[in-house]
Amino acid sequence: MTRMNYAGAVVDVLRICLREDPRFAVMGNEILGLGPERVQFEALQQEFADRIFFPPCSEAAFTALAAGAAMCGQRIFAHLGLGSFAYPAFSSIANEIAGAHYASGGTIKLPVVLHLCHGVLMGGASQHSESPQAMFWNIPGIEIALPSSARQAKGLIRTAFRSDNPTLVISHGMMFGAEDDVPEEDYAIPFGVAEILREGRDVTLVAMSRTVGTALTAAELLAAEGIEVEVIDPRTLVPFDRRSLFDSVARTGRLVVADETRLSCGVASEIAAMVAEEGFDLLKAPIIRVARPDAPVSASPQQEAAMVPTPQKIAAAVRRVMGHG
Amino acid sequence: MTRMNYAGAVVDVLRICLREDPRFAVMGNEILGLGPERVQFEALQQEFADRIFFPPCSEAAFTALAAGAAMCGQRIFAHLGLGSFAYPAFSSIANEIAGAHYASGGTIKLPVVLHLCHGVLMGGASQHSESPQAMFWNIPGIEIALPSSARQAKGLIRTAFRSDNPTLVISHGMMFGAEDDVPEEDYAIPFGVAEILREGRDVTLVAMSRTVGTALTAAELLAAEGIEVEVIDPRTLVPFDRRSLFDSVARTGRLVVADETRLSCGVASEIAAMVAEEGFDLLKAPIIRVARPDAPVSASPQQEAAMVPTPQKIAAAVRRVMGHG
Amino acid sequence: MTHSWSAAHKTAVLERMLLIRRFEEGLVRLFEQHAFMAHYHLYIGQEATGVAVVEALSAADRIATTHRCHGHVLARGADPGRALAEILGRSTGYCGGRGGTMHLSVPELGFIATSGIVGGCIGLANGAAFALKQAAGDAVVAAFFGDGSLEEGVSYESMNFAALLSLPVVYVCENNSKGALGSVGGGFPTSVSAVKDLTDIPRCFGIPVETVDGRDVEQVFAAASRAVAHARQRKGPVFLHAVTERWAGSQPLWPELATGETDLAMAWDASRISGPHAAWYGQHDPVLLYARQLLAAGVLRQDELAAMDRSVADRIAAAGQFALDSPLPPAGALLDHVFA
Amino acid sequence: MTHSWSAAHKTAVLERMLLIRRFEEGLVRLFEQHAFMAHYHLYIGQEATGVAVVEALSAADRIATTHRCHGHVLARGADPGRALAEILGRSTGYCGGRGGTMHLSVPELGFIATSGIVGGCIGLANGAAFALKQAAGDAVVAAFFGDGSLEEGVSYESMNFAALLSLPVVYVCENNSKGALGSVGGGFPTSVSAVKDLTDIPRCFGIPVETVDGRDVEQVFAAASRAVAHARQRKGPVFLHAVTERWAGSQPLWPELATGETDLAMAWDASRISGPHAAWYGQHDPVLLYARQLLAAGVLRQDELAAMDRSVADRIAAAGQFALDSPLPPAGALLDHVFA
Ligand SMILES: Cc1ncc(C[n+]2csc(CCOP(=O)(O)OP(=O)(O)O)c2C)c(N)n1
Ligand SMILES: Cc1ncc(C[n+]2csc(CCOP(=O)(O)OP(=O)(O)O)c2C)c(N)n1
Ligand SMILES: [Mg+2]
Ligand SMILES: [Mg+2]
Repeated sequence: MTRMNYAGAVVDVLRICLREDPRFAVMGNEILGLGPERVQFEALQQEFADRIFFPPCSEAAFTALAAGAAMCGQRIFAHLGLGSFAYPAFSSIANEIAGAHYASGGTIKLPVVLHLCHGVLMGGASQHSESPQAMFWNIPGIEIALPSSARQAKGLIRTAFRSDNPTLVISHGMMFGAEDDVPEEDYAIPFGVAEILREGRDVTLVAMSRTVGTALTAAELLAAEGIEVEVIDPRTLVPFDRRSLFDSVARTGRLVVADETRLSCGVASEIAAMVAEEGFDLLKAPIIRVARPDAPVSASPQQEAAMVPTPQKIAAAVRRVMGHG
Repeated sequence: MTRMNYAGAVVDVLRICLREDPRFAVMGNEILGLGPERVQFEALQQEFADRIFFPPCSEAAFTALAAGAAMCGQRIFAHLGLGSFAYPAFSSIANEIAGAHYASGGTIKLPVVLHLCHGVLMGGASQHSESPQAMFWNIPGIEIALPSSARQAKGLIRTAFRSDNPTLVISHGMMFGAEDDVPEEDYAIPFGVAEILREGRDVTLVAMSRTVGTALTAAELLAAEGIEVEVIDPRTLVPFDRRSLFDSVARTGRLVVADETRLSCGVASEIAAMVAEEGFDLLKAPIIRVARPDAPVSASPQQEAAMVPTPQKIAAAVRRVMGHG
Repeated sequence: MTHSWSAAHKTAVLERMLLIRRFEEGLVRLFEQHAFMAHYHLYIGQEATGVAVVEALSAADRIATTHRCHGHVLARGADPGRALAEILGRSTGYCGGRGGTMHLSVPELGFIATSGIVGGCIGLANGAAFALKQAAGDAVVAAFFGDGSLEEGVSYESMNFAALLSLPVVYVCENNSKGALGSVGGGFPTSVSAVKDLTDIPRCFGIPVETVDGRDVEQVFAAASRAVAHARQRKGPVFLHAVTERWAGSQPLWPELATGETDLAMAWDASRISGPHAAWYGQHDPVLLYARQLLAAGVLRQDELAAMDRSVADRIAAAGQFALDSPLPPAGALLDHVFA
Repeated sequence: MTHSWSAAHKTAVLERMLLIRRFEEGLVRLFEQHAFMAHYHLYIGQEATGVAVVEALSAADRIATTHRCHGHVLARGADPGRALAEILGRSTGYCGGRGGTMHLSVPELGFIATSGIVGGCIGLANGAAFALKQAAGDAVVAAFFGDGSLEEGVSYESMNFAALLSLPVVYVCENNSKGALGSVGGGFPTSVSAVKDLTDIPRCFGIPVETVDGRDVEQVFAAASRAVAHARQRKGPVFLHAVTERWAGSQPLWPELATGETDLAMAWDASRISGPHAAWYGQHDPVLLYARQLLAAGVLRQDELAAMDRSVADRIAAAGQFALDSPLPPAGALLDHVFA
């Protein structure tokens, strides 16, 4: 184990992949965000100058390029930038990448790794604060991983690199500095396996990405009140570990989902709908979503801060389901 | 009342708007789809040749153009084509249109009317069968209407034309020939008001767009078995008529949502999540979603047919919730 | 880059062009019989371009194509039966029936995914070229697309990126919009561009260009060979602009056999040419043009040509029967191949 | 299109350029004081372009701009206090604090929505031009964007469409990438283009172009006046390519006052110019260049210039105080303005 920040873990795993596969290439600008950790990327730039590409500001074209290369067996880690910058590439993703394997009757493989940064940043306002993962969950054919720590980033990107499918790895733009104990050796975290970060008998609390930390803080607050929350991080949306979710709800009978995507048709909605459909009999209380309100993000700090799930909001939701049934 | 098909109703309301506002313009190719009804558009072409524009195959640019015109008070009905063709324009919609009013602190208005065709077509395969409305519901700032009949098309497009907000009107690509009794006079159907198409005490069945017809057929099947289904058509996703939905669930205690968007993070998920959150105590049974499976659409007819909600699938879901609780 | 095809090779080239023609004509009939329902696009009128460009490629080269893909796949030697089966959604089709007309693709023949999104294949082709460049060897990519693709922004982005990375890709712009009606005329939407000469677009990125008569298979082959050589020598992308007259049957939104089933006798008997499509038969139809050329040069005799046509017709008839006899993949296999 | 500015007007133009400079310098200080947190972009080095183009516009004309918008808004006469308040997210800001640095926009001065998406404003500007063309009058649109916008496909699509519709839009490409590091150098990503001369791009759509020295306010004004006249006469779009040297403070991802707070005395005292940024002070800084020109021409005296600078500094100080004293909009008003 080494103490390492999220940016370092990304560099670490990209280095492993670049060393392993001499054709593996990395493409994108500001792969480690705009914060001070961005300079950690320089280590890769030095070691693999010929396999690091800074594309033009042409998201649609370089995403398609990465996809086409994958069709010919060359894997590229393509960083699209922020969620909003994935929108100009939306056709490349939804039209070209997602369905290619299917439409070819399984004859074409497309093992591209797409990466983007999501989330409310500091002053990102309406065009630099997107969390588009729910939209991508609505597009079948792409595996989606949302690391919530440096350790997960290393292990999940490693799995993405090995997958035969297109994968989308989504980092929170404010997490690159978050430190964690990360195994030094090479390891992979399987897709479709949730991580239970805290056990608890009263309420199942699902969270991903940066919101996992928020959820754990909420769980501490609630523990002090005698409420034991079980915090589950699905780690990947596609494939989704339904089993772990349903097992937990079977134990607790209560579900709160905290997530930074927007409320309507967001990630929390899908998880709630899944349980309302297949786990209804397990439930003692309503399923509460703590999500981003259905509004663009304001550039003003108080309004911006009110967009994201906080320990207080999550705790309030948990108390609400505890008062029920 | 006149008997009129959906295409005719679209022509009718566009004519009213074009006559009313001498600056109103219509832009797009194949506005009435690829079926035989497409020729009905020629009437407009003749009367308003100077205000009908056939743009280049540049969805991003002409969507942005329509938005910019709206910012200067000129309203355009911009037809993007199929759902898949809206993807190249995704940045224009999600980045430029949705948040502009908000980011300007309410100083800029953007009354553009976007139109697209969704749904599984005949042989549309993986790139011509999209139903992207759930993704758009995840983007705040755009009103979304989904007419389920010629009458609704006329009334909802009229309201879109009068709205101060960007609106997205989504027609099912296979509905242009569907006939209905349509009032001859000018009328508007308010956004955010659901229509109850059939009353019933046992199960609330929510459906939109082309699936309304399917739901009504299912309701007939079920009535023969003694199950009385209440069929509700929200007509607009944004704003959403929560009141009518909750009132109905309060009466029936059971909810099935049938919709052609895909299961994960789809329209049905959001409606289910809403009720699992705010209407939990009303529920006697799980909420079942009858949606499009999480797969691209196959070009092969049997597989294609299996993608859409059918009366049989809906009836099976209703029976399942009836057997419960 | 000189080339000289032997007489036998010329005959084989013509036969391939004719195969495409008869395949497409047969497809219209299958559509009329409701053997499939999809919106589809025919390669009639462009046979010379596809066949010539594919002739200029090697086995290791890759190909990207669009909604108008049938001819490219057949030019590369695909089995007409499996191609028709694919269009009819049968499980014997190249993509197990899942791709259909829009996504007909034969990976074993070097095709990457076929995209029905205008402009979609250009970026994918860049990626294939990127992969080929990083790998050893001298393989190249040919990307076929219509003039309409140059209205989509991603095409410009992609040309810029290919020029920057000096990718071994040959862009083959099949400009079939000469005389096309477009939406304004109630026809298929095509070419709405302010650019007077489409080659100005690649030129502005420093990409070498060549315009050829897309109806003339030997002319296209010569130019395509130069283009492929350029890319093979790792000198970067090239843009080939092949201009054809729009075939009347592709004017409307849904294809029609406007010019009838091709009467090959028009190649040797000018008196059969008349009516509203006389100019097509006489000057624009690439199959008739090449047939006439080979007859005039003595490469082929009239009876040999007629025999070739009968054999092609038999192949297409058998292919159609094969497709119709093939099973549809079951609804239950719907979720197969969503993921690898 | 001849122009001749009076001495008073020249002085006013210089004052506006100086106002932008001091505004941006003040903004760096506010950022250093944590008065706002957003990633932001300064207009330093491009003052001549923005001021000159805006000078060429009339009140009824519309303007579209990008992430690098501060200078355009001030050039058009926006109040520095309300502009700073917007950047600081205060409710007295032009957008009530919701837009911030990326979306600073002043509809009452003719701005349409400001987009922080590269390439985003070009399509919107087309729309404004479309609306102005359909309406009576002769108003035009000026769209300001960076050279990087020409890497986004939507820009190409938009130029094509504007040319087709003959829209009254003046595209002002502010090419500040001369000498820029870009991502490869660890700096702000900018200009990754295979196009040698960016004006080749609009040219290929048949759009008239002109390249000007973006540091020279009178030269830009002359060219902008010609361009605006062209659009006003409804002759279609025009492309103005204004080239400036990249300011050292905009090289890194986050702006820095690399050249310090501008010492205006360098306009009359060359001995003050030295160090790593000597070329900037001497040849590239548009404010110093114009100040020198007006001093040399006797339009202004040294003491007048110094007095102007003090008055500008006072305005900016007051503006900063106004912004800092203004309230933040409350979290409770979060859902206001999602819909009109
Ligand atoms: C992004 C997108 N927009 C619109 C369409 C609908 N469409 C299908 S083919 C076509 C015309 C394409 O013209 P061109 O590229 O010249 O090809 P051609 O059919 O003439 O061979 C259009 C607009 C599409 N498939 N994709
Ligand atoms: C679609 C999109 N991709 C990426 C970015 C990130 N980005 C912000 S500014 C910028 C560079 C723009 O260069 P240019 O247009 O020349 O403007 P400059 O900053 O040099 O004035 C980039 C890539 C963005 N804002 N939008
Ligand atoms: Mg064409
Ligand atoms: Mg620049």
